[in-house]
Amino acid sequence: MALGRFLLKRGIQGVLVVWGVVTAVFLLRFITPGDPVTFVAPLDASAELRAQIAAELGLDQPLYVQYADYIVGLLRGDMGYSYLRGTEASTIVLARVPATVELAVAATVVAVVIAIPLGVISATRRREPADYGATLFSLVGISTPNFWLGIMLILVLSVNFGLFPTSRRPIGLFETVAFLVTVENGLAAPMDVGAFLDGMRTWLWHIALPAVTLGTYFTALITRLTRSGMIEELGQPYVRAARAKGLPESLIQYKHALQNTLIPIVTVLGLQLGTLIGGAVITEAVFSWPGLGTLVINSINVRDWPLIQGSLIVIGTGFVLINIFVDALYAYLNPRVVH
Amino acid sequence: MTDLLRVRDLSTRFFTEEGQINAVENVSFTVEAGSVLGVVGESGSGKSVTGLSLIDLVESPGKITSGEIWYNNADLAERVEGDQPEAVDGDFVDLRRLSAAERRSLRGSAFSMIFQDPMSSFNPSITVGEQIAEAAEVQRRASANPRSTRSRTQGYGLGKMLLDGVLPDRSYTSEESWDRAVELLERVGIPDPAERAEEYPHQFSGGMLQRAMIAQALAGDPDLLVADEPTTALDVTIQAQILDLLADLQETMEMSVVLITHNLGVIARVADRVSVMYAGEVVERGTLRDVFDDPVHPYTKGLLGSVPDIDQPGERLEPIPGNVPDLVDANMPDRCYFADRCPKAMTDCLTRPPEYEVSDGHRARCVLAEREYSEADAVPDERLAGPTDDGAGPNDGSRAPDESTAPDAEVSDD
Amino acid sequence: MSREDSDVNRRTYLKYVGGTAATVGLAGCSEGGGDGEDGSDGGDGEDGSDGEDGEDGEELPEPETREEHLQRANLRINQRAPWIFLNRQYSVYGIASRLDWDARRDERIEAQAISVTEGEPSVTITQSSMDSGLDPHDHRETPTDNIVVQAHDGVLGRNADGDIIDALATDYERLEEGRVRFEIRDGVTFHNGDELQPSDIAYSVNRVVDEEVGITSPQNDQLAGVTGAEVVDGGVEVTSDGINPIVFSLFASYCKVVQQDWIESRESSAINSDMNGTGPFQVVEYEQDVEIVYETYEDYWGDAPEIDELTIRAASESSTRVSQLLAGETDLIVNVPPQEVSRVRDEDSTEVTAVPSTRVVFNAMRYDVEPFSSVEFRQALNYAIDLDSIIENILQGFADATGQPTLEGFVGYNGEVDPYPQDIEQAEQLVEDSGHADAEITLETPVGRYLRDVEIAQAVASQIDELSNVSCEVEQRDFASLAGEVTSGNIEDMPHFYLLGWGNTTFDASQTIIPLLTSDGALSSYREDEEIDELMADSQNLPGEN
Amino acid sequence: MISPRTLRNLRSELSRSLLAKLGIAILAVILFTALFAPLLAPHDPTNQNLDNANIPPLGFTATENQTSSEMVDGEVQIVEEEVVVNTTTAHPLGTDSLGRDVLSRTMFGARTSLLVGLFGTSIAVVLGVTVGITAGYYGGRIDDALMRFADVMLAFPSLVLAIALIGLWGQASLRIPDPLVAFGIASSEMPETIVLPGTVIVVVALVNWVWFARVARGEALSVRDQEYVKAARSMGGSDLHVILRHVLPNSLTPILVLATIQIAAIILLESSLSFLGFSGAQLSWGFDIAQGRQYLSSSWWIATVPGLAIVAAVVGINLIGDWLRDALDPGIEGQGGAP
Repeated sequence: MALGRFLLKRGIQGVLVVWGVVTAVFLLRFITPGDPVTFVAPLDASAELRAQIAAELGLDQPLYVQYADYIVGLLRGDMGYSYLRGTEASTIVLARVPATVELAVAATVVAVVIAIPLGVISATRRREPADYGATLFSLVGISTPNFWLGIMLILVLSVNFGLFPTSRRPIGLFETVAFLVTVENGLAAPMDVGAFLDGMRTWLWHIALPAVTLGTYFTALITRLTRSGMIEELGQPYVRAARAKGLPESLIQYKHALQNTLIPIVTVLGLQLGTLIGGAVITEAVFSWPGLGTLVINSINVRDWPLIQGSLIVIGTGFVLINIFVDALYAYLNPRVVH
Repeated sequence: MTDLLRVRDLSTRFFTEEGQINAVENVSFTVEAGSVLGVVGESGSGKSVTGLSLIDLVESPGKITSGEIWYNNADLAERVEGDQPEAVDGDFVDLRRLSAAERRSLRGSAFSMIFQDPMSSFNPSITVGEQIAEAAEVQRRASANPRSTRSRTQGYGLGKMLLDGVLPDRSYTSEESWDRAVELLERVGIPDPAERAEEYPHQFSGGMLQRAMIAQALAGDPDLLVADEPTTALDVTIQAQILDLLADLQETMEMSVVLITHNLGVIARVADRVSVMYAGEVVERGTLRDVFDDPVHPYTKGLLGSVPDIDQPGERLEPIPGNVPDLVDANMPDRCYFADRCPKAMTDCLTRPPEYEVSDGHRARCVLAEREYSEADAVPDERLAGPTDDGAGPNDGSRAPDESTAPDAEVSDD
Repeated sequence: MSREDSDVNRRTYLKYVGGTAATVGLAGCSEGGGDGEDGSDGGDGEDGSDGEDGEDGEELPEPETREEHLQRANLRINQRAPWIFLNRQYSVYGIASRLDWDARRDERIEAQAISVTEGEPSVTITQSSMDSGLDPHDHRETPTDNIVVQAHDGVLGRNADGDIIDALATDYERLEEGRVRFEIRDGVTFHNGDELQPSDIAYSVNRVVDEEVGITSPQNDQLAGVTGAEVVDGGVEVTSDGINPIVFSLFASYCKVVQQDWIESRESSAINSDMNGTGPFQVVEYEQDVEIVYETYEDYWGDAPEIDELTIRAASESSTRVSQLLAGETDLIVNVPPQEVSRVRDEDSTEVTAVPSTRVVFNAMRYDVEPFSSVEFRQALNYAIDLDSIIENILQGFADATGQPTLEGFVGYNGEVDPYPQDIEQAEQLVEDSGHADAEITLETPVGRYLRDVEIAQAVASQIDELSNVSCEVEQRDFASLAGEVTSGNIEDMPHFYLLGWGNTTFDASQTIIPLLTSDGALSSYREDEEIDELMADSQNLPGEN
Repeated sequence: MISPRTLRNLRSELSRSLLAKLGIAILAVILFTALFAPLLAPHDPTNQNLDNANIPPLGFTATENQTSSEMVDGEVQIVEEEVVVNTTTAHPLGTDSLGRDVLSRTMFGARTSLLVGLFGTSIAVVLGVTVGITAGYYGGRIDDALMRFADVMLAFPSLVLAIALIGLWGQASLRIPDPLVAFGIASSEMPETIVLPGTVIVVVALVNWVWFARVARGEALSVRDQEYVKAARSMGGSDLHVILRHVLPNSLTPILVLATIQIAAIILLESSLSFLGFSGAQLSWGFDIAQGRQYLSSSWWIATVPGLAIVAAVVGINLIGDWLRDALDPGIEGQGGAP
């Protein structure tokens, strides 16, 4: 079965990638200044106290021993304990995953819903106002700093006009859906639709501004890629043949030209989605969105290595999964690869 | 034989950076119902653009600047008479006066077109069956409610496409048009059409795909099929099969065909009437016998002269010296465009020749139709070295024979 | 706001500090007479500060009490200028007008002291970060402290002005050198309903100071000098090595009491995600890194808090915190940056309260490296700085200039010592005297660690650069690596000239001077100054007033 | 490479496209300002004047309410005077929190940011294209290995890299003496050296090369199966020759498009690294935006002016990118019914 073999091969490669990421982090620890104990012990701690804390955290052993222990631990699913918090790194990191995924997907949806029609319009109406407008919008979108947009949105839309909450994520999508599908002692609890709708509204209202902030760069990039892709596709001979068949222009644009344009865009989309998992630091900070990005930055600032390693494992796995999904989607969209 | 199509003084021009290119220049011809009109000429003679102009597929920077295309369609005439009386003459309707939307509605139903390279004429990521079914679907929806062009172009937006992406890709096409597609594939002689319909273009051979393209063109049961070099990209044996298929389809479906090619052999085999095009103009037209057996225009003779005759295998071929002009309006001389390459160029040729009638239906745009050639009136070469010679074209004016691009009358795939 | 008129109320302010005799002790400030003082000391506005000349320890009378030792140490430090003394920053809070609450000096927020004049009795507090785990003995950050304190009590406590008050101990006395005794309040219950036992208190103290008990707590330096605790006929006796004069003020600020078997029956993750203390609020809901929700604990031993429900959240971006307050999504926010103050005050439903914090910001200079080894050069740098313009323009007035490591209102603060005035000629003169003319120095600063840290560093560097014979540049450093070098323990690894901030919530000079300015201080950049070492050692062996 | 036909295309495309002219104009202004900043800037960008801090740009009034606090018997009273901060023509675009002229800083900032953008992108392009083409051209195991390595790099947050590298070789800022000031053409109070954050440039390149690798690989894959490449190889053309002659030129257009987009991302990345204290440069758009971030709600212009500068630069670069692409790739345009 081609798909089975494909997934197996990519799965193994995925494990290698994640292993590569963890090993890279350990290598970097050789040269990274700053000692985690500085943040666990008080600044004026005595040398013995520092030594004790270092021993307790296992930092007194040489790095390769720590590496070996870490990998063995990993195999047992144990990501070690956060230096600063004393709790399992895995619980801290995994608690952040839903928020990150929600924001990344929301930003992508915002981008796709806005960018693709915009790209198509500016491609089909070249050198008309729509084209100039879309081009300038996408260029400004690409070069707007995230935090600037975020803070301005909060100041204007939330504080001045009170249209949106300023920040925070009171409820996750998962909990909202759970209202519908909770199973209590074996049998499905009665669906609490009211709570679900209420939860959904709160979630949507809170994710709106962060998704737009994070999605803007994304939107601009996809608009430009869609535009240049569409221009190229509309120039292909099969489009003229389709017109010869009398097909309506919108069908030609969306079903024929756009689908072929999207094939290369899907890979870029996948990669961008990947970077959003660990990369949405600034948006998460501005909107107090408990995602992986801020966790990584805060852990790096205090050299909390188990948390850094845990986050990178999750980010790496996310990357691998998205890449596999993107390649599979690429094959589905592009028959020449599979058939 | 009633006429299906009467083209009067059709001109199509391209407004590019290099200047205005007169691709088609006051072309007139008629297509009889149920007959095959061969349009022949070297590449760059404007024959493809003529084809495209017929079904209104000339894209920017090209535009049809003048001329009328009278299409014999009784109920269309009746329908159009209401709001555009001047566009109707008896059963004939001048397509140029119709709105773009109405012209588009004729594409696929009244006229359809097939192209030279089948592989690039199909969307690589959609199955062949689906693409043919699409053509059928457009017609089905059109016939379902002829009134509104809107229904035919009923919106297919992003939402629909996303839905399409999720559902199997038959959502635009109905079950019925899918069956029609399979039936068409069978009609054009493609073995086990149901399975082949599920396959993608790159899984078809060149010949098979050309058949599929023909099937697609027949989806709307058109009155006229424009075929632009349909066989050029195929090897000889397949070419013959395709020509037979075209001939057979043409009879069974009472369909007229405009066959555009540079290959005289193909014309000889299939065409009932012939139009010879040179530099955007129809220099000679008439029945196959008129043009092939009794050619008047030196260019037609030159073309025929460069075709090996099976009966006289040893005969030396006579190539036509010089090159086709580059049709840039500023460079076009105000005389017979062929004069500088014409062995029988005379002073009379220095003015634009009208179209003389040689015999009933046989016309030629050359003075020789009226008078005999006489040495006395011959025109020395340098006088003819008009603007065409120093044009930006690759030729440097010298007419060394070996340089001439003899029309490859050979039936060979290039 | 010139310095002169505020001088008066500084005296009156002194009486607020717990029990210290408002000694104006030191006999008058001597004029000049330091060795090597040849240039005219015509600083502008002679306002009696005696800090501008060199060694002059001899004339002053020997200090007797602990307080006098500390004050003398501060005077010497001012004169020898191991730092560029910058400023003490204020804690600036934004609160909803419906709230009635007084900010505390030790940056602690005790919800018990919050009352609501209108609206529901439920309050939300937004800090700049959440806790690093709920184990009361396993952290060192203010945000975590503010979360833990709501649900726990100490043996002693402090009121808003910093005075020591009883808490779980009803009475405390000093038995003999190195041993003190606490009588324990009875009828106190933990949130899980169990009675408070004296053994719990002894266990809590030992858990902090003794790494065999429970964890290696990073707070053991907070109970500096304490060696252990034991239950003795119904009370708890705490032993220290040496007289440990400030032991009571340590127990007033630190060491929360936990229940021994609740802790011992759980492993670290469980301890870090729930709380079982004796405090006025008990935990109802805790979502790590997001928020914690409390309800009032009915059978609280003290007077019940006025609000029923308390929620603590976090937003790292200061403008987001302010926006949340203005949008009514929260009632109290910490660390309102100066430039956002007017935005909060303009809104009628919100207001700003500020209080001098226990944090001082300074530029440390390594004593053992050129050109900072020369006293004159260090003094020159102090004269180069215009402290008031930094406070006015960068901190919008929310800070006080400092001339010594100990803050006003602390035990050991020397009222006689004033901050260095800006005096360019004197500075340039001193640079010449130091023999390090045309020195090129680099000020290393963390970014975003302290309020306006980079801007203060740039201002300082630019003002030093104004001197004709010194050039100074700023280099940004990531805090982790800078702190790593500063706390490395040996002087060679420490940076030469760097910006640092230091908080000391014990209201006692020793907890700043010992770690930063004595020979064996953990992160001291100024060693081998016997006089200061001696003064500090003596002060540790004299009984404090309280 | 630049055939007469391309030049003609470039000219014709330029004459026709309004946006292309706009792009060239913008970039010309920015480059001119960057080159002659010491002559053009009204003030020394590093010159602080704390007394006139936070002056708004001309045309904007800011009633700065100078808050100051008074210690009244132990209580801190906040005294707020309405101080109308009048704009001055000396500082047309206002001053920042340390009283430095925003216009001068933005002019000088152009140098650093453009150089960071330029160097960063070119290193990323060189690295990315080499890896991408090798992977795409040779395929198989090499392709997998390189692409998985790319995944590891993508998964790595730029910050971890930044800290490690800075730990390794410090800020490594390159100090280039400014010729204008050195030769006395510009006034001597202007900063003598241009400071380039060496480490940041490397970090930025290391984070961004993967995008170029992906695009180059895609192009190499599609070109590899073309007949003319097979023909070239069959004629014994060395792989390198084939790559340089056929694969590289072909992938130039998409790389160009991506480069113009990535420059924006790179300049913004420098800004976030500055915010977290990792950029050696203290005179760049990124640094000023980072500094101005905290003042967005009061002195919004500190961050907005350099932000607009970035937008202008990116718009200019991208419009020129479009112009080049449309001109170099006429295939897109001339597909219509050519004769």
